[in-house]
Amino acid sequence: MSAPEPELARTVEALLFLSSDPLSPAELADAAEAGEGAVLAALAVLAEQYAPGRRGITLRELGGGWTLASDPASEDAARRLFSRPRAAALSPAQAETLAIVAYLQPISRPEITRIRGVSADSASATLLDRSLIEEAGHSRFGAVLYRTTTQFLKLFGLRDLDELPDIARWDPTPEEQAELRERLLRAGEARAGGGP
Amino acid sequence: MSAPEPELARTVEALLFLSSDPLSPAELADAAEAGEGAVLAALAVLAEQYAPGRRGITLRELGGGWTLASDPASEDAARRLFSRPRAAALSPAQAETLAIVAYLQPISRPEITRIRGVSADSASATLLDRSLIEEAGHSRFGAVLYRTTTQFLKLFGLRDLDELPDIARWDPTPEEQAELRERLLRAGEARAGGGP
Amino acid sequence: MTAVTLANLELDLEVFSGPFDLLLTLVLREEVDLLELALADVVLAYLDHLERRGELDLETATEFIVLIAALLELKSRLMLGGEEQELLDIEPEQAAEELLARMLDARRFRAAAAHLGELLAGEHGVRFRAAPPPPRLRRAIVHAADGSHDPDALGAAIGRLLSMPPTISVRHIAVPRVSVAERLAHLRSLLRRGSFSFDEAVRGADRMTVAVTLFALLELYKRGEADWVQQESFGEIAIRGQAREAPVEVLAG
Repeated sequence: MSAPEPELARTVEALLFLSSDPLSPAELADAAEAGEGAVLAALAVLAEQYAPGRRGITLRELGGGWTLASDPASEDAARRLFSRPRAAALSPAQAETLAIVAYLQPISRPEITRIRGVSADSASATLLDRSLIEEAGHSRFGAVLYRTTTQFLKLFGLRDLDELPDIARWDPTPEEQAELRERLLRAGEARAGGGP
Repeated sequence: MSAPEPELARTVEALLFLSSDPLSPAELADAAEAGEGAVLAALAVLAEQYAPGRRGITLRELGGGWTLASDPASEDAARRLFSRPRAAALSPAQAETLAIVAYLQPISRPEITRIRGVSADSASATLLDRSLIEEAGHSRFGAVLYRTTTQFLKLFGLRDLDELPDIARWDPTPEEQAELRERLLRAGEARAGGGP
Repeated sequence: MTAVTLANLELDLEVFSGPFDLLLTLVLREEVDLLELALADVVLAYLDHLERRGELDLETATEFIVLIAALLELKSRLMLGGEEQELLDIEPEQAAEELLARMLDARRFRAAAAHLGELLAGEHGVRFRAAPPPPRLRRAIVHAADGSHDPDALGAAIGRLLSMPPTISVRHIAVPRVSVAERLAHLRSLLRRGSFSFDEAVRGADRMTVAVTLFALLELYKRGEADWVQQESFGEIAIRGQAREAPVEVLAG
């Protein structure tokens, strides 16, 4: 093991902080452009600083990788923090993406993007993360398909998908006969194409 | 301010680590079941431990609360690891629209358009999508109103909106204004009198 | 300097030929009738000018856009005015002040935008943790939030996504669900009771109805049945009855 380099320990600490998954010494070494020996020395320094009971964050080795986690002693406080009612839960981008999945499921991400006219990547990642949507196999072109979850129904107080509100109330052109999916795609493409 | 309690500092650190949004002293106090004075003392201890340059993580007061962030020195390594740039720069149209919303919020899209002299539709759609602005109800004419988000404050390194400089700072001097006025009224005359 | 560049924009239009600055002055002095001037041609001339120069000077372009937008607004006001004096009577100084106010606003926010750009650049390399909370804590969140979301938000989002860009939505006019006649009757019944604000006339109405009501109001104005005052942009529109004999012509739009 090499002698610890304070600079490298800081970089490793930042990478562990930013990553939601455990990182292996090899991954850390690649990213920090350092040798694996030096990375192990840096991890040893950090393990000392983050020894259990010293801080509110602990450094743990999990399945061949290293990760930062909150100290279990703070769990009650964390539970209180997260269980407070949250206002303004969905951003407009998230609400739109969720509405598209809810009404058209199963639907692929490229289709969501075509309807919204802008990328839905970050919105769908958040929705997946919050267990409001989930993957539902692949389209015949290989794209991942999404559908809503039981969790979604619970959050929106719905017994099943048939209870989704009738969109006629918000439909700018209710006389239009075409299928909803086709209409949304057409409108999305018109928006993306821009006017004259 | 109360004397620091090491236990509370650990809890506060854990909460800051777990939350993706900045947390106010009041929110921290509620979750930790501690007094706000004690929380402020704990934050002061943490601010010392996380002083810039000491670790790979820094403690920042941003967006109406406190949050942990990576030290910019680790940016190169972070970019190699996550292969995703932190945040794309803003186009001039987006920056202008964002500035108008930041200073005049809540403000409707027609008003933004009026100030910019060109449509703000695509710029505001991108800003919404990047969660830099959000909807804030409707004007009496039914136009959607916009305001900036906590995400905006976070990304731009602002504690609150009061940190934005007074807009009058960029006003032209009275002489420059007089000159502009003169130009608007007299340009033709000067032209007619002064050769080609 | 921007002034020189815009001043050098030579125009050759039906009602005017000469530099842009001169046109602006003449319009402000009412020596060229804004109503006779095809602003689209001015824009085209500017685009040609840009093409010839082979480069886009953003400063000048922004200034031009702001000025042309101000001219457009003045012009549309003139067209709506119809009757000779009241609305037409914009003093050249007042018009210049309006243009100046616009230019100052544009400059302020351009500078503020540059400042925001610097702030963002100054935060380069600062990243935040975006990891979801551990699953056992996530369950606590879920439990607290059951039934907390309104399904109507989803329907409303679909409604927004179904709306076509304005150019295509001309179809709405072809299949009107609200008729001008109906809104005329509505406005007349309100007028019989005295003066009222436009807000009151369209309270709770959808966007289409608001638009048709505005058409109806223009029609009433044209027939001399109603008059209105709006103190400031986006301010309240106060409408009152007007006893007049001769109907006034409204310029075709």
